[in-house]
Formats: sequence, structure tokens, C-alpha cells
Amino acid sequence: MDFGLSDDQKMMQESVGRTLERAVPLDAVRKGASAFEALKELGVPGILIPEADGGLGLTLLDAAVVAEQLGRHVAPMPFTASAVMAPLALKGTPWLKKLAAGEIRCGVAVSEHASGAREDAGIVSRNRKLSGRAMFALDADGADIFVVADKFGDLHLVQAKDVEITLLPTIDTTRAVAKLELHDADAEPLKDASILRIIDAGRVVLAADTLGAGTRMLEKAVAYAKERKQFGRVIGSFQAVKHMCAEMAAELEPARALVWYAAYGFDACPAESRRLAAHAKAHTSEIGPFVARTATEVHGGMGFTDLLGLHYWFKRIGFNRQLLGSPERVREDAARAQGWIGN
Amino acid sequence: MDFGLSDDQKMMQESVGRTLERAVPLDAVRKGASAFEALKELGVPGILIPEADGGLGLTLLDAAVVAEQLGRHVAPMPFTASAVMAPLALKGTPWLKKLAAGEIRCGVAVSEHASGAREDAGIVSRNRKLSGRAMFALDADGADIFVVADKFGDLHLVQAKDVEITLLPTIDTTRAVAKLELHDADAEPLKDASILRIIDAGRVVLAADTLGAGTRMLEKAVAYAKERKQFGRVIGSFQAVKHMCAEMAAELEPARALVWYAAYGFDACPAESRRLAAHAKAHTSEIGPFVARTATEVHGGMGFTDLLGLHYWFKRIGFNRQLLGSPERVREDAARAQGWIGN
Amino acid sequence: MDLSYPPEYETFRAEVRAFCHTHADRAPASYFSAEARAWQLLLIEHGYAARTIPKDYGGYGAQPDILKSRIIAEEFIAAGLPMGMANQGISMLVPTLLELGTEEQKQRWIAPTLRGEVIWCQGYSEPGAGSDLAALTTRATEDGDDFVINGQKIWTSTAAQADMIFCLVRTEADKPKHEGISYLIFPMRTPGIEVRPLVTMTGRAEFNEVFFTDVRVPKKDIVGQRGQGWLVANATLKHERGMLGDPNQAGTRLRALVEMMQTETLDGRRLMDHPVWRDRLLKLQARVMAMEYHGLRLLTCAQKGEDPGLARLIVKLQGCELNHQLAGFANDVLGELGILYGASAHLRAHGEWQSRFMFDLGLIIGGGTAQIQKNIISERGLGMPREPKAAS
Amino acid sequence: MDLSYPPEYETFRAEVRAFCHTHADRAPASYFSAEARAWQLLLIEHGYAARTIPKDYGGYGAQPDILKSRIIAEEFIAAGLPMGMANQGISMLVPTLLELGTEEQKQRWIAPTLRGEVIWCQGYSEPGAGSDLAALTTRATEDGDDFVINGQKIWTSTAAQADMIFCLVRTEADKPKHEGISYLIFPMRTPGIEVRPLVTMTGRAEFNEVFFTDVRVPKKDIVGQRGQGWLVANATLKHERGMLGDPNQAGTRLRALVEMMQTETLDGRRLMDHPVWRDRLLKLQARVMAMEYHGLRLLTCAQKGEDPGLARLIVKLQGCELNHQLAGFANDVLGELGILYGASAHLRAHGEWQSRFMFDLGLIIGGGTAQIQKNIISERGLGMPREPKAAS
Repeated sequence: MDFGLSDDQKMMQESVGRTLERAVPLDAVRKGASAFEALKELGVPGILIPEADGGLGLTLLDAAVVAEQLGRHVAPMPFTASAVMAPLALKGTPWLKKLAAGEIRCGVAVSEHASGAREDAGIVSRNRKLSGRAMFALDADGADIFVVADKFGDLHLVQAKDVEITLLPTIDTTRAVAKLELHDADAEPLKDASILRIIDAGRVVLAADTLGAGTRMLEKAVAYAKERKQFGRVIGSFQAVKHMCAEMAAELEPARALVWYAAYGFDACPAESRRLAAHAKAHTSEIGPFVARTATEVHGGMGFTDLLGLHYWFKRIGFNRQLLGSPERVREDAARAQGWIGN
Repeated sequence: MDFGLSDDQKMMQESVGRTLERAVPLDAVRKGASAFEALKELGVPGILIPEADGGLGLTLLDAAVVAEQLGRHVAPMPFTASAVMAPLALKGTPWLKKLAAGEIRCGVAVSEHASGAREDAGIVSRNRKLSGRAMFALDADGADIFVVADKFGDLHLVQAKDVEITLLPTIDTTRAVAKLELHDADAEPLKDASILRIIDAGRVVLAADTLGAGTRMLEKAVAYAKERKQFGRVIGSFQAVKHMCAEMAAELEPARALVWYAAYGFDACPAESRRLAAHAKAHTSEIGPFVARTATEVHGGMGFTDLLGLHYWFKRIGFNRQLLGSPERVREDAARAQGWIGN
Repeated sequence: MDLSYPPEYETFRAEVRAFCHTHADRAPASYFSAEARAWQLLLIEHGYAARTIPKDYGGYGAQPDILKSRIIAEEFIAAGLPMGMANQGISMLVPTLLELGTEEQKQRWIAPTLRGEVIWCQGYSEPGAGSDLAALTTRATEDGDDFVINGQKIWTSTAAQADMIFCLVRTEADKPKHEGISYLIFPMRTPGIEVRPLVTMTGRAEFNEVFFTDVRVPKKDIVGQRGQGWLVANATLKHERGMLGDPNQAGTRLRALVEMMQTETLDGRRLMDHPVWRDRLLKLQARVMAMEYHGLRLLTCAQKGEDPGLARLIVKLQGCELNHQLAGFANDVLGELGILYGASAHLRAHGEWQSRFMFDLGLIIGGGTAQIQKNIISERGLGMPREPKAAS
Repeated sequence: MDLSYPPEYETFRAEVRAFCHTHADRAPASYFSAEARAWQLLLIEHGYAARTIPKDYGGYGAQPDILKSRIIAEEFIAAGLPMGMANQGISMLVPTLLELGTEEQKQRWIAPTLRGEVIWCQGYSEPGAGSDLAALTTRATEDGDDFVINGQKIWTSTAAQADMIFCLVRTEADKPKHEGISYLIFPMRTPGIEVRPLVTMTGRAEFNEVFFTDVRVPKKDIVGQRGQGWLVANATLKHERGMLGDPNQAGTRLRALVEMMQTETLDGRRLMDHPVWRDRLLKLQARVMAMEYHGLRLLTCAQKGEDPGLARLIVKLQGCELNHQLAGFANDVLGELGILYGASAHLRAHGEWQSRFMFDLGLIIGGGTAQIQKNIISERGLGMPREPKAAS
């Protein structure tokens, strides 16, 4: 009985954190740097890929540990799709080796199933050809291949060269989403993959990202409040400011346990993982924006400027909230997973 | 263009307030005193009844002004049903004169239409006879007659003596609700009355009651905070306590305008009144409990005791929230009233 | 309660409406343009701008009449026409000069400001003086007939376009902080002024930083007495706080939101048909209505010359928060579409929901943070004690 | 992360389960009864109560093992059996005596307290000393070998049933407030003590006021040093704060709520099928899960002897709030049924939801208000500065 991170996980946490601090400090993030090469050296692209295929063969909890660090450092990096969802979808295919080696990157387009369909999106599969439009494909920029869901939720692999990719600019400049248009694109069916499992994994990882980003925002708020003076006192000595920070902490600490447990449960109790992942995603999506806003307010006007760059965290959290399902949508998945709704 | 109370309304507000202060101070409320006789002298039971029938012939805004005072003083008094809903239902009948004179009181049972049906309640009408069970009849204690809705929403008048009345004890000891059981009870159809209108009127009046109770709780909290010392300071000088009071005030002030407008609109723009009444009721039901809780917290442990009796206001607000429709239910009525839901 | 307008006001409304109809084609497309100035002149001439400013100073010279002002606003909004200019010069400097300026200052500045010929910016906040504005340290030292100014201001909107600045500086370093401040007005082209755009989280530079290095300003260009700048500025700040948290804006946003929820779909169902979202919309609608009627209540008070007290003090806090919530909710129901930002065929409402959601957070912080607002509400509105001074 | 129990613990679990199975019929129905004391003796004998208290003082004498304690709790709860007594004597006084009592005090009081033969109440709070407990004014003046106590305590639960009280009194009126306090223990039947029931908003007297008039207590019945009572009490308060905000309780409430929403109907539809309520239920479920797993995290820390710091400090605030919200939500979905209170055929869950909703508010206030909790979290958990001392 040991609830928490193992020593290995703590080491991973530290080395990923240190690497990101060095490779993508905020100034580099502003300039569009990527953490990919730096984290490739730590094996991060292959974190979930079996050792036999050249990966680290680790669990989703390890991936969540990495995601927390990515959120902490608002690190630009294809991860949720390319290092977490895709490897699960591509299990047993030769693509894993290349992904593990960091030779290729993979986007994932399952938005219509995770979030619901907008803009008449939907992919039709016929004779190993895909046609139609998929919205909000993750990790789309620089992807060599894509995992794409058709209308029935079956997964397929397509080559980026066969897809018309339009990047969709979002508030979060650190990660890319895109619209994919396919016209009889050659597709390889991924028969063994479960779309629900890969959505669950993606949700947990986005939850961990928000947790990391939120935790960092609280730390920044506390540090700023201890330094900034108004009315002859550091503002951190005002009860209003102290209570804002206390409320952020009170929300973040239990959320951490929920995210860790959901990540752990993904591998340890798969029957529970849909409900766990949904709750982790929805709950962090509720408290994350609360923390983002409150931390910004503690920073006063400076929090609102680009000078401090606090908004990179704010937007990262905003992005995580909406991708792979809004909180209301995701909670309905949790309800369905425990039989609370008739179909 | 004059948004606010008229001089007459302000006078009414004052005289009702003064009367209640004298007739039902908290000690009298604890002992189960009633404000009925005292307010009868001011004509309150006939406030909405035409002057021709011996009433004051006033508007719902006037009734809301009275209700605000009743809430302020947690006054035990049949009002919502007997003085507001019933007179609207009984328009044109000989009962109005007796109601106006305070000779009789009238309960109203429309819960199944305002709040939804629970406990298999529902009244069936056949050949001027009513049978079935109605839950949560308002102002039921001491009522001589009842206005009862059948399953189709048609209204009927029955004599209390023909009804099996079981009082239902609630958290709020200042007002009575009851279960009615009818077995082929003689009933007089009230053909000209609209159940929707009387529910709207009842909702506005409960909203005003909550507003009055909440305002009083804020005042009590501020007064207590200015007096109570801890850590060598009055607690009202702590920013946390100040902000709690500021938040209550910030919620109550606009709610006052909404309640007044809804009451005014009931007579001035009937086409809008369903939506207005629903919003006034639902909104005060959301902010009322926030104020009730926050004011209690400002009072610390004393707020939780029976010694101060603050809980009478807390419970009054809790009662108002649930009667004539929970906030969610009432909001759906507002949505329907503006065509936001297909049937 | 009587929400109808007396007949003479309905006549007035008809006039305004006719004006809008007749002159709609002269409405300017952009703010800093010759057309905008011509439009402003036209409005002043008809009494739809600078309405209560005396004729001597270039205004229309009408008696204050809140109802007429409201009717003008209602009709211009309904017609989709830009109202009279409401820049910081007109909204803040002009009332200040009228109250505390010398006759010479009034003669010189009010008319061209009203006509949009002179654009002003405000030099109040500093990096070290935000909520604690009186802690400002920009120094003005005497040198002959001039003050020489050194220091920095922040949050200066339109600094790049402005001809003039009204500015708080510390003229007496040895006095208690509220007593050593003076209010100066001077041209932005004075040597030694540098303006740097200040980009915010929206990605745009809605504000600027302004740096002063040995900026010389004649001593006569002070408004009010030397050392009385704090009082002069407070007279002005009152006007600013009134401007924020506009319930009309919330109503406009709500209507746009409702329309969007009736047209946008998710999985082929209108957003409006998702009960959880509909319920959130309804909660917001009640708040918008409450603020709107609250505005009518304040309007009545203003009209009667009554001080609404507490009721006025809560407007900035509640109004800004409500606007922020409306924008946030719009983004929420849009799902992934709600985080799009930047040119895209799929962007909704030109990205305005997102941009407002973020800018609103700035408004919640600026012009007195939510925390300062709560202090004000509790102290001035509820009569609660100020925090005791720290012993250290 | 490994949530399984090692094999030796599974063996232990089997033993506990077997015990529960075998002795279920001996479980007492009421708390203050001979059966309850017999049950407590049985539990101590098997190591399921007073587990880590040394044998010399009447305990079982086992090494502390958080996992085993948890297993005991899990199995007793699962079997629906009452656990070992957890009154204030056992939870607060016994640890205090073990840490700071004299050998004589330990010998005399611990064993009978553990056996439920001596019931204690706590005399800490006073009408004028709530959040600011150290401001207490109940005075103990010296008279020969005795202290003579005058004053009043409040929030004293079980005062009417208690044999003994552990009580904070001011023995040095001239010392700074934290330094003049002493911790005394004395019988409740001492002349001069009056107990008055304190009715709360629930309508029940869950607490009492206790009045002292010339109550004589021998000087030797002090725990710790004279004037050190504040430190003695703080050692004890730590134990109390741990007791509040129990995540097991939230889980139990959630399960009851889910069941209710699947069985109760409104207009013939299950409450669960009302999407707005279902969504609120799901939000609460996430919070309950988060607190439950948070509890596992704290358990692991305790087991490893690590200080969880911040993570521990938030438990009272979040736990009490969550319980309150669960009860409030239950009342909400019950509609009018949710405000019934008192004997009625239509009352749900014996009125427990309402009664908890109100009592929880007392818990949010008591044992350190939510505001005090936030001070603690920010100061001790986040290292933010204390408020400066007031100058006046």
C-alpha cells in the first residue's frame, strides 16, 4: 500500500523538469521552441512503447508525471497524441519503433468521439480509403502519420502526405491542432485499438498537464505576493490575497490525488478507467480555470500583461479544458460508464 | 420613468415593518405567535382584493413590499397563498369579501404544477368532486377553504371540512404546509382563474420574502462584525469578514431590482410575467442560501446556536427555495416561456 | 414604479431617431479619423454629444437630464451608430477641468477636446503604484518656472495617439504620500517622453508604458493646487468607475449568446437543447436582468439627485464579473471552437468571445481590483471599519 | 503507486473480519451503556481499540501501524459494527496525558478512560474566545493547595454525561495571553459547576454551556507546567483537526445520494434522469473521489512518517465543505421533501440530510472556522506572512 510516486517516477519527474527548464524556458517558448529533441534523449516519445520496440515500456502514470512537467513548463511538444494516444492505437504495428526512436511523430483525430461533432465533421471509411473532415486533430504540426477515427469509432492510420492539413490557431501557441480533410486517402485499419481507451489516456494526460500548469501558477502567485508591496506591506500579508492562495491550494491538492489515481487505474483497473479518466479530466477542467484566473488576479495588472507571460499557463489550462471533451460532455461519459444513464 | 417604490409603497413598507417589529419580535416567533391579527388592521389580507370587495385593491408590487417585510421579520403569517395566490384565483367570487375582512383564510395546493409531482400526488376532478392527494398545500394551518389544482391544472375551491389535512412539519416553523387528501370532496370550479398566473404571483412573493430575509441577515452580520472582538480587533476589520459582507451586498442589491421589476411586471406586462417571476424566484433561491450561509459564518459559533435565533432566517430562505419549484425547475419554466425549449 | 417616459421624452426620442435615420450615412468607420471628428461635431451641434457642457466651452449647453441622455444612448445603440466620443479626455479630463481648472485652462482645452482635435491619455498608475495609487513615485522637481519630471507610468491607453497627457506626479517628496501629489497636463510631444506599447494576454497592445526623462513642464500647467493632485484625481476616478461594468454590454452579450446557442449545434443538436448548458444560460440571464433593472434603479436615483450609496458601489464588481462570465460561457459551449484564436475559417464572432474573456479579466483587475472593490463596498457601503494600520 | 496490501496485512484483515463475524451479536445499540463498555473491553483485548496504547496503561500495546488501523476501520464499517470508542477523552485527553502527564496521572486516568468508565468533556472555547481561543478569561486563582475557578465555557459536548473535564483556565492574569494559561483536569461533579444545554439550529442540544462558580481544584491536577496550558492544548487540538472532514463520510453520503437519485422520482422520472441534477451529482462525485484518494496519499505519508504539510492542512476546509454540499444537494433534489423536518410519513432518511446540512455548517465554523483554516493553509502551508500586528 503506497499511494504516490515511486522513486523512479520521482527521478523521471526531476529529470524531465530539469531538462525542460533548460531547453524551453519561457523566452524559448515565446519564440516557438520545441522540447521534442531534448525530451527525445530521455526517451519520452517512447514512454508507453514496449521496450522490445525501443520504448521505455512505462505506464500511464509515468506519462502523467511527464505531462505534469510539460504543463508546469508550458512546454511546446507533441505529447498527448504522439506519445500517449498513438502508441496505444498502434500497438503491434511496425510504427512503434519509429515513434519510440523519435524518427516520426503521429497526430490523432478523434475529436468527434471525444467532444462531439461540430462543423459537419465526420470521416467515412470504405475499402481502406477514408473521406471526410476531422476537426481538432492533436499534435498535428509536423506529424508524419495520423490516427483517425471514422464515424463508427473505428481507428485507421493515414499518411500525412495523403491528408489536407489546415492548422487551427488557438489561444495556446504551445501545441498545435488542425483540421484534416481526406479524399479517398489510403488508410490502414487499426483493428486491435480501442478508441475509448485512447481517449481515456488522452484525457488523463490533459488532466495532468492542467494540474502541473495550475500548480506552477499557484507557486508563481505565492512568490509574487511575497514580493510585491502595496500600502507599505507585501500583498501576501493581506487576508484577501492569502485566502485566494489558500483556496487554490485547497483545490489543487486533492485534484493531484485524483489525477494520479486515474493514471494508475488506467493500467491497474481498466474496467474503472473510463470513469476515472473522465472525472480527472472534468474536475481539473473546473478547478484549473479557477486557479488560472485567481493566480492572475493575485498578480494584479502584471498578470494580465505579456511581460510576465503568465498567460501562457492560463491559456494552456484553457486549451486543456476544451480538448477531448468539455467538462459537461466528459461527465456524461462518467455517468454512462457507471450505468447512470440509459442509452 | 421612476424605478423604485412610490411614496405610498414606502409608507406601507414602514408601517408593516413597524407593526411586525411590535407584534412578532423573535421571542414571539419562537412561541408560535401569528402576525395575522396585527396585519389585518393594515388590510394586508385584502391587499390584492378590489376595493369594491373590501380590499386594498393594490398591485403585486405592493404585495412584494409586504412580503419583503415578512421575510425581514420571519413573520408567521398566512400570506403567499391566502393573501396573494387565492385572491387571484377567487376573483369574482363572493369569497373575496370574507378574505379581505380577514374572516377566513385560504390555503392553496398547486405544488404538483409548480414543483412537479412527488409521492404519487395528483387530484382528479369528476362531476364537481375532487379525489386524490395534493402535497405541500401552502398556508394550510387554519385555512377555511382551499384552492386546489387538478391534474389538468384546472382550479377548484373546496371547503377545509371536506379535506383530510395532515400538516407537514418543515425546517421553517413560521409557515405551514400540509398534505391534503380528498375523497369525492365537493368542489366549485374556478373557471376564470389561471393556474400559471397564481403560481407566478406566488413565486414573486416568495422571492421578495427571501430578499427581505437575506437583507436582514446581512444587516445582522454587519452589526455583529462591528461588535464582536477577536484577536484584539472587531472581526469586521478583518478583510475576510469584510469581503464576505461585501459579497452578500453585491448579490442582494441587483436581486432587489429583479424582484421589484418582476412584481411590477406581473401587472404591467403580463406577457412577460412568467419569465420574470421564474427568474426572480430562481435567482433569489440561489443567492438567498449563499447569503444565509455566509451571514451565519460571519456570526461564527453564535450564528449556529438557537440563542441568537439567526437560523429562523436561514430556514425561511431554505423553505422559500424549495416551495413552488426548485430553481432548476423554475428556470425551465423561464426557458419555456421564451420559446427556448420545444415542447 | 413607472417605467414609461413622459410625453415630452417620447417627442425627444422621435427627434433622436429621426436624426439617426437621416445621418446614418455619415457615421464614421474608424475612431481616429477625420470622419470621426466630423461626426462628433455633428453630434455636438444637435446636442447628442457634450450635451451638458456649457456653450462657452464648446458644448451644447443643455441642462443635465439623465433620461434624455439615456434615450440618446438607446436610440444610437438601436440604430447601430457610434455615439459621441467617450475617450479619457472627454470622460475624465473635461469634468475635472470644469470642476477645478482655471478659466484659462478651460478656454484652452475643453472645446478642442470635445471636438476630438486633442486626444488625451492618463498618467496615473505606475509599476509600483497599482491598487496603492497614492504610492506613485514619478517625481517633478522645480527648476525655475518649470517642473522637471522623471519616472514611469503604465496602463496608459492611447498614449501613442494622444496629443496630451493628464498626469499625477510627486512634487513634494517629504509630505505624507497623499499630500505630495500634483496633477499636471502637458503635451506628449514634450522632449523626454518615450512610449512603449504594452502587450497583454489578448496578444494586443491595448496599453502602453510611458517613460519620462527630464521632461520639462511649465508650473502653470497644474490643475488644482500644488499638492492637491490626489483630490483632483479622485474627482476624476469617480467618473471612470462609473464607466466600467456597463449593463447594456451584458445585455448585448446575452442576446448574442442566445442566438448562438439557437444556431450552433453539437452532434446535430442545438446547443440550447443541451439541458446543462441551457440551465447555465438561464442563470446568467437572471443576472443580466438583475443588473439591467439595477441600472434603472441607479438611473432613477441620478435623476432625482439621490445618492444610491451601496447600490452604486457594487456595479463595477458585479458588472465586470458578469461580462467575464458571459464570455467564458460562450467559449465553453463552443467547445474546441471556443479556443480558436487567430485567422481561421472556423473562428466564431471574429474571436471576440475569447478576446473579451481575457480582456475582461484585465477590467476586473484594473480600475480598482475586485479585492479593492470589496474593501470599498464594505467600508463605504456597509460602514465596516478600515483595516488597522500595521504596527511595523 | 501500489494500492494492494502486503500478504501479512491480508492475513490481518482476515482475522479482523472473522472477529466481526463472530462477535457481531455483542455490538452495542447505544453509546452510553454497559454493553458499549463491554464491547470496548472486547475490542481492546483483541487490539481493535486502544491499539497502540501501552499495556501498562490499559491499552493493547501494539506498535503503530497505520495500515492495520485502516484495515480495522474498513472491516468494522463494512460489517456495520461500531468501532472502538472515539470520545474526546480517548481521542484528545489520552494522547495528551501520554505526552505530557505525570506518571500518576497516566496511571489514574488512562485505563478507565480507555474502558469507557470515565467520560471526559473539553473546556476550551468561551463566548469571548472562539477563533481567538487564547483570549480565554476563565480565571483560576490560587487559594492554598487549590485553584478556585470562575468563568464560563461553551461548545462543551457531552458535558451532561461527562465524569471529568479537561479545561483551559487563566492562572496568570498579568502574563501575555498565550503564557498565562494552564490545563486542568477535574470532576464534573465538583461543587460550583452548572451545565446548561446549548440548542443549535438543528433544534437539538448537541453542545452545552458550562458555568464555573468558585470551583475548587487541587493544584496537582494540572497537566504540564503552570502557564504552559496553551502548548498542552495545541498538542491536543492537532488530534481534533484530524478528526474532522472525514472522506469516508463523504463516500457514504455519496452512495446514499446516488441510491436516492435512482429511486426517488419527480413527475415519474428518476431524479437521476434530470440532466442538470445528474451533472451536479457528477461534479460532487469527482470531489468525493479526489478527497478519498487524497486520504490514501495522507495515509501513505503517515505510514512512512513523512509530513504531508500542505496536503494535510486542506483536509478540514475541503472535507467539511464537501460534506455540507452533499447534504445540501440531497435536500435540493428532494424539493419540498427536502425541507421536511420532524415526524412525518414523508420524511426521507429520518431527516438526516437536513440535519446534517445544518450541523455541517457548525462543523465548518467549529474547530477553526473556514477563514482560520485559510489563514493556516496560507501561512503554514504556503509560507505566506502573518497579518501585521495592528498599531492601535
